[in-house]
Amino acid sequence: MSVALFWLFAILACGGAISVVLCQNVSRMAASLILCLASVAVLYFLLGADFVGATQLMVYVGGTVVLLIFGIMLTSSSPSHQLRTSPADGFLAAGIGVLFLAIVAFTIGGVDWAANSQKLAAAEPARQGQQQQDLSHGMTTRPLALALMGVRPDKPGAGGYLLPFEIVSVHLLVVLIGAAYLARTKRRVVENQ
Amino acid sequence: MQLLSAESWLAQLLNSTSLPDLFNALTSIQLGPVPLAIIHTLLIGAVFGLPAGVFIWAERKVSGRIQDRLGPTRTGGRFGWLQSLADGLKLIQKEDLAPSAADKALFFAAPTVVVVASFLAYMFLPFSDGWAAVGVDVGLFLILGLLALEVIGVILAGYSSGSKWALFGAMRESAQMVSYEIPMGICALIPIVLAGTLDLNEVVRLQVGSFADFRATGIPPFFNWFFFHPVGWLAFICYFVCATASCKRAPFDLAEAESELVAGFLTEYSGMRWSFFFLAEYASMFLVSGIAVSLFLGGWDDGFGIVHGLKENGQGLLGNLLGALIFTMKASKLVLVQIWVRWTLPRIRIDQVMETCLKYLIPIACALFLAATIYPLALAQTLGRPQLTPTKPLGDRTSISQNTDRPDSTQSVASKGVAE
Amino acid sequence: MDSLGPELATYLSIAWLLPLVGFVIEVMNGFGQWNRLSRKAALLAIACIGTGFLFSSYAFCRWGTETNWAVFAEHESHDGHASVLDNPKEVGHDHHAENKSAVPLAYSGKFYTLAKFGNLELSLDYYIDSLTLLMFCMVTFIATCIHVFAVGYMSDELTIEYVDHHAHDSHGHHVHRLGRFYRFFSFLSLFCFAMLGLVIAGNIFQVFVFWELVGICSFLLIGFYTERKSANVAANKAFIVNRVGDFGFIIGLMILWTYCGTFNFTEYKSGETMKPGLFEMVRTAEGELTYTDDTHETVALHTSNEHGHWVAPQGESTKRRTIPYMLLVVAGLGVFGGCIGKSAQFPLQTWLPDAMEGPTPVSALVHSATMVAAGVYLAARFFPVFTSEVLLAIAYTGCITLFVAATIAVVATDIKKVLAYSTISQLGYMMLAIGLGGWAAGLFHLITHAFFKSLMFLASGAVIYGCHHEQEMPKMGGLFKKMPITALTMLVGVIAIAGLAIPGTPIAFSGYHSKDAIVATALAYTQHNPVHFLLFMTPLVTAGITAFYMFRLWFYTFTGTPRDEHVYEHAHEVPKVMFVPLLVLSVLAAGCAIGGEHGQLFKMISLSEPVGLAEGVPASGVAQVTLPSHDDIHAVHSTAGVVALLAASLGTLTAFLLYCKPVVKPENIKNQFPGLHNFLVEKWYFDDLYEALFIRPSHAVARWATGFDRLILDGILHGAAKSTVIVSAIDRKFDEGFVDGIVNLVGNTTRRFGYSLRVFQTGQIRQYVMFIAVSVVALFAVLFALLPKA
Amino acid sequence: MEAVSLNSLLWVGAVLFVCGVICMTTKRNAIGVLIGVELVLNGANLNFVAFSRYSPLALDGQVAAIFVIVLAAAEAAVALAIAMNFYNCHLSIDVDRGDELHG
Repeated sequence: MSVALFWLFAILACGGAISVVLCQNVSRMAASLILCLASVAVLYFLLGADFVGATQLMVYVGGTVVLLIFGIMLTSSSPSHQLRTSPADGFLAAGIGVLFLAIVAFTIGGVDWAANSQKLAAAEPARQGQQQQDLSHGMTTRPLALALMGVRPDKPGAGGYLLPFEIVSVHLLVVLIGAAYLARTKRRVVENQ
Repeated sequence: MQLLSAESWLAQLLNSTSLPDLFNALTSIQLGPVPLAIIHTLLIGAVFGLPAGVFIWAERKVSGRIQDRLGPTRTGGRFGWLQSLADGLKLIQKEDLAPSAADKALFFAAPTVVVVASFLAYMFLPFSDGWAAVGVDVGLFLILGLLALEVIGVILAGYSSGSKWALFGAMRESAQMVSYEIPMGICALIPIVLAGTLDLNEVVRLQVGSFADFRATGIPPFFNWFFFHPVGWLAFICYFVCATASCKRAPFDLAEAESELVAGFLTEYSGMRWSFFFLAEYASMFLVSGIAVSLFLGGWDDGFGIVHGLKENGQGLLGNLLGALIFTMKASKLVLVQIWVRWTLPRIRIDQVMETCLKYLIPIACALFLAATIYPLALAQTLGRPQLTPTKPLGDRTSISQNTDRPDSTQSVASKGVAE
Repeated sequence: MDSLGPELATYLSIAWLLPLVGFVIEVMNGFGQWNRLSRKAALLAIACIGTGFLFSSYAFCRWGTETNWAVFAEHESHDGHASVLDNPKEVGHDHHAENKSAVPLAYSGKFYTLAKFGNLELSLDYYIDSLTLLMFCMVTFIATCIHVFAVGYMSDELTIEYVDHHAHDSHGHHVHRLGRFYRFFSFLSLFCFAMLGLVIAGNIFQVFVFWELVGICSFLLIGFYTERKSANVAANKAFIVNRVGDFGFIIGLMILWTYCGTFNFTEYKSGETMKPGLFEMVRTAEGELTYTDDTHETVALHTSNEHGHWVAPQGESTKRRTIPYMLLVVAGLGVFGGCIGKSAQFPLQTWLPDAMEGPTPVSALVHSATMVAAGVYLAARFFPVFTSEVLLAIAYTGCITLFVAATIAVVATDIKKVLAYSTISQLGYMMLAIGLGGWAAGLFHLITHAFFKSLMFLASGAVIYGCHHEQEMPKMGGLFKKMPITALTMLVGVIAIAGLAIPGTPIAFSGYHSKDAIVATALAYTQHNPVHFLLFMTPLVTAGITAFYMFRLWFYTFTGTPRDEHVYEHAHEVPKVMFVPLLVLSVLAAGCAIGGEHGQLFKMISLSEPVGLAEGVPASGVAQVTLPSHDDIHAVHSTAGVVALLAASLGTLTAFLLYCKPVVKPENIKNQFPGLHNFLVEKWYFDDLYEALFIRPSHAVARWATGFDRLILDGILHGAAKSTVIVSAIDRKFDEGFVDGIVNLVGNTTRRFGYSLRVFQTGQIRQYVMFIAVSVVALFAVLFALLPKA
Repeated sequence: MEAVSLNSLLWVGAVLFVCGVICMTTKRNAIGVLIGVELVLNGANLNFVAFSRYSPLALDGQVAAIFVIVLAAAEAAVALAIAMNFYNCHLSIDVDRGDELHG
């Protein structure tokens, strides 16, 4: 069943992404993005990364996309206003995208991931089976929290993420102030045309 | 997320009844995941649809009583208790209209988004011990995230209507909802901090007091509820205010004031789609009340250890049913409070709405969060124990209520982490 | 008593430096703060020089009261005449003289050390004896009078716009310029400072420095009217002619420096030891030369100190310091060459008449107290170093000068030119006296001459001023009525210079006494050296000529009928500020020499007389002349006086007959001897001679040098310049073509590259993303293509 | 979930990533470009989580994903502020008109 679910949401995610590309209307793009992101969140759940999925829902879908939609509403002259891209650009982009995809596909197909994983696993100390099971069952909240606090019960000897965590907090504060400053009300420039 | 947990939930449900034969028969069928999911959905759908009908009727009756009138009296008998059903039938029969300027796809999708988000949140609500459709580690977090999805539905509704009224209403509404999510989330985090887990079922279990303790110390078991925590009751009040606003309920419903502002983002909606929004709204009311109950008011705990005692004494099914009843009662009470508040207080202006949130509730919530964090530490420094009462501290009590699919290792990791 | 020297030096140095202070202040302020209409500059200058006179007088009095006159009185009574101060131990400029009780007659010391060269040193010294003091008083006094007179004379410079009627610009208009009142007085102050510094100098080098400074000042003042070409030429002439004399001066200095190693006149203290000055080195305490051998070719220098006497060091000949006799002669002649230039002696006398181009107060100062007196003063001061040959040369030079100048003066018509030639003539008398051994007589004449000559110059200045800058005597006449004070004071001067006196009585003006002393010296000299009889005859005849031309001047100017009505009409007496100095000076001109050789002035001078002159000097050296002793001179004194008076009277009478009561018309005589007259008018053709002898050859040489410069040196330079230009042009081609080409190539390439890259800077964010994507694709493609498969 | 291969997830991530890139290159709307960026980030994030599941990377991948999400939110906020400014200056959200600094 999980396989079916995976394919369902994988197709939804890809479809959302492709829809984003194909849509000419920004608000539809946003809606497609929501679909895509939500599907990705489900994929996270399926992968056992409950916390990341919840974060994806909370921060991305509930925060960032809302922000984007706000931006759309504040900047679009009319709901139907569309900025058409020239077909040449579109074809070029499509060509590049296909090439890109081909390269990535080539890479994905060219690497023996399982062997690599085994090599890496062999290089690392054996983990407790219970914890591995926890992680695969989505019980990631506590380990993640501990990792962010600098404790790694799942990987003895590995470093935590306390410093990045703090840096990101400060970064967020800076962004808060900076965004408020940038977006503050200013006198509008009279349009030249 | 574990899809298998649904099966285990069912297994547990069946295992904990006192009718072993029935269980054996049922478990031997070995339902596939798809039928199980369908069963779950239908069950939750019933749970999801019921409150809307009941509370819409209750609202009418309450408003009638508050306004010194009778409210619905005829439909379905004496109390007009089938009024909601009749309304629903009427709305379903209505033509599915969309304005010509509307973005049709989005216009039709918006109510669905709202309803789906609200419905999904029910999945993680523990009606009784273990009685959650999906028991996950990150329960509360996920619920809040899903509630946040509602905002998107609102915005899409307003935007896709192709109407200025709808757009303005949606903007106001979404701004309000997004803003109030912040203090609400912070307040909801306070019991989480006290409990040390995001799993709502776990949080409720931590609030269960034992009768033995009551006899030993004389402290009533319901004193374990986080509401009785020195910070908890303040956080509860703050949370409840924010939850009310987040559900677009009066007195924070200026954005969709139907009598004055043509119903805000709902302007262009009618019929079944319009009713979806209200379905979602009343479901949300019950949902946030349920969260409040779980976080602060002991959830399915009766307050005297009865449910817990029944379960421990082998009366699992009975205990769970009793717990679900108690939980529903508590949540309904809170919904009634919301209804009561709605018909009592006047609306406040949109700027006042925003001001209340940004200038008062957020700082208060932050201060409470800090207090809740520092309080046990300060107590530990002064009294030598992290709580006022001489009962067992939280960390010890969690080990009492073991769950079969919650291995000890999790707890040991937690205590290990705390020790470090 | 030992402190008297420094005390006097202090007073005199104050008198010396005050004009310098005035000069500095005037120069500093003259260009900025002082109004050109203000007399402040004059007042300051007068205050400086007047205070200087007061200090000089006080120093003189101090010296007078501190001097033990009794010693001299003894000598006087013992020897029977006042002028004899022949005790060598007292006048030997020697602090270590045997008779310690005697007052030293000369004080020397050091102001300041300028430089040291090993054992040798240059310093600012002072040398003070009676002559110095007298000169100080005389110079400051006369300068004060001239300053006061100049306030009136130069008053027309007190204006913003001065119109110079004698100067024309290129359009033929009169030159208009700013008034230069303050500048005149600042120069006067500097002039006085230089002269006083020369007088007080204690070493010959210092003398030379101030000597040159005097020359500079005379240059500035003679050329005061710089707009006039004649003034410029005269200033240049004075300066250049002086250079000729100074050349000899420098040669003399070099010889003395080389052999003696010092410039000091007398002994001086160097560190802790005393060292001999020039005078001690050359002559013994008795005033004699010491020869190292019988041939008298080498003179020993006294550098060793024994018992307070400087003697020639004994012992090894290598250690003995000597100077060849001939070099000593050359050194003396060289220094005297300087004196010739400065005092306008033959053959360098030509600059002095031309120097009349300066304002008359300048002429008065130059002719009486300062510049020309400097030459005589130096000759007198340096007397001990002069050998007999030098003295003979001096005598003959003076003799020729006095005669030549007097004859020219006879025919001169410009009132100032007459006075100028008379000055040259009188200077010739002084030089003659010094050359004849009449040291005191010469300086006596210097002092008296200073007074009456300054008087006459100021008087002539008054005449010129009264006649509105008319200097030609033929245009004057009968001015007595218009300016009686001027005429009378002038008459005093004329009588004084003519040497008239009432025979048999002591009533005589100063000029009589001094000239009498010179003629007497000359007579005595001729008696000892009959070969040189001309040295007596010439001054005697010239005395008559002097009386003639001076009275000619006076009669021509002040008596008779006015020859130019215009001049006469506008003539007027000078203002008070001008005639008061005249009166003061006339009193002194008349009476400064009262008593003649027995008077105080002569006695004072005699106190400074070099050792050994009093007894006369026996014949020595190549010249083999004998200098007469004081006794010899005294013996012929009355004879000489009578003869001289006779000659003067004759001259006066001739003048009277020719110009006052014209028995014979001067024009007739002039026409009788046109050749002679022309010869005299052309000043013996000296200027033409010099023109032919020096100036034209100089010009020719200069032209050759110019030609050489133009053709050869300039050719080389131009060739170098042209070749440089050619090389530069080639280099430029190389630079522009090759170096610039490379630079431009680099620059253009960079720019073209930049332009081509510009295309990618589209500002289109989407294209940037596209670039990145394409780049990544390309990169991966390359990686996949190149990387070996694992 | 083990039935699903790692490659499938990587494929999904690749599609998202490429779609994001195409979105960035073709959308003239600044918000559209931002959406493209979000897509790219999600594609990458999906890979992180996938590797955390299928390789010994474990929690590290999830932590990275969380950081990416948080920073993406921050980036979106700032980018949106810039877009608003851009709109204020040009009265348009067309990024092609923001080429004042073109070469």
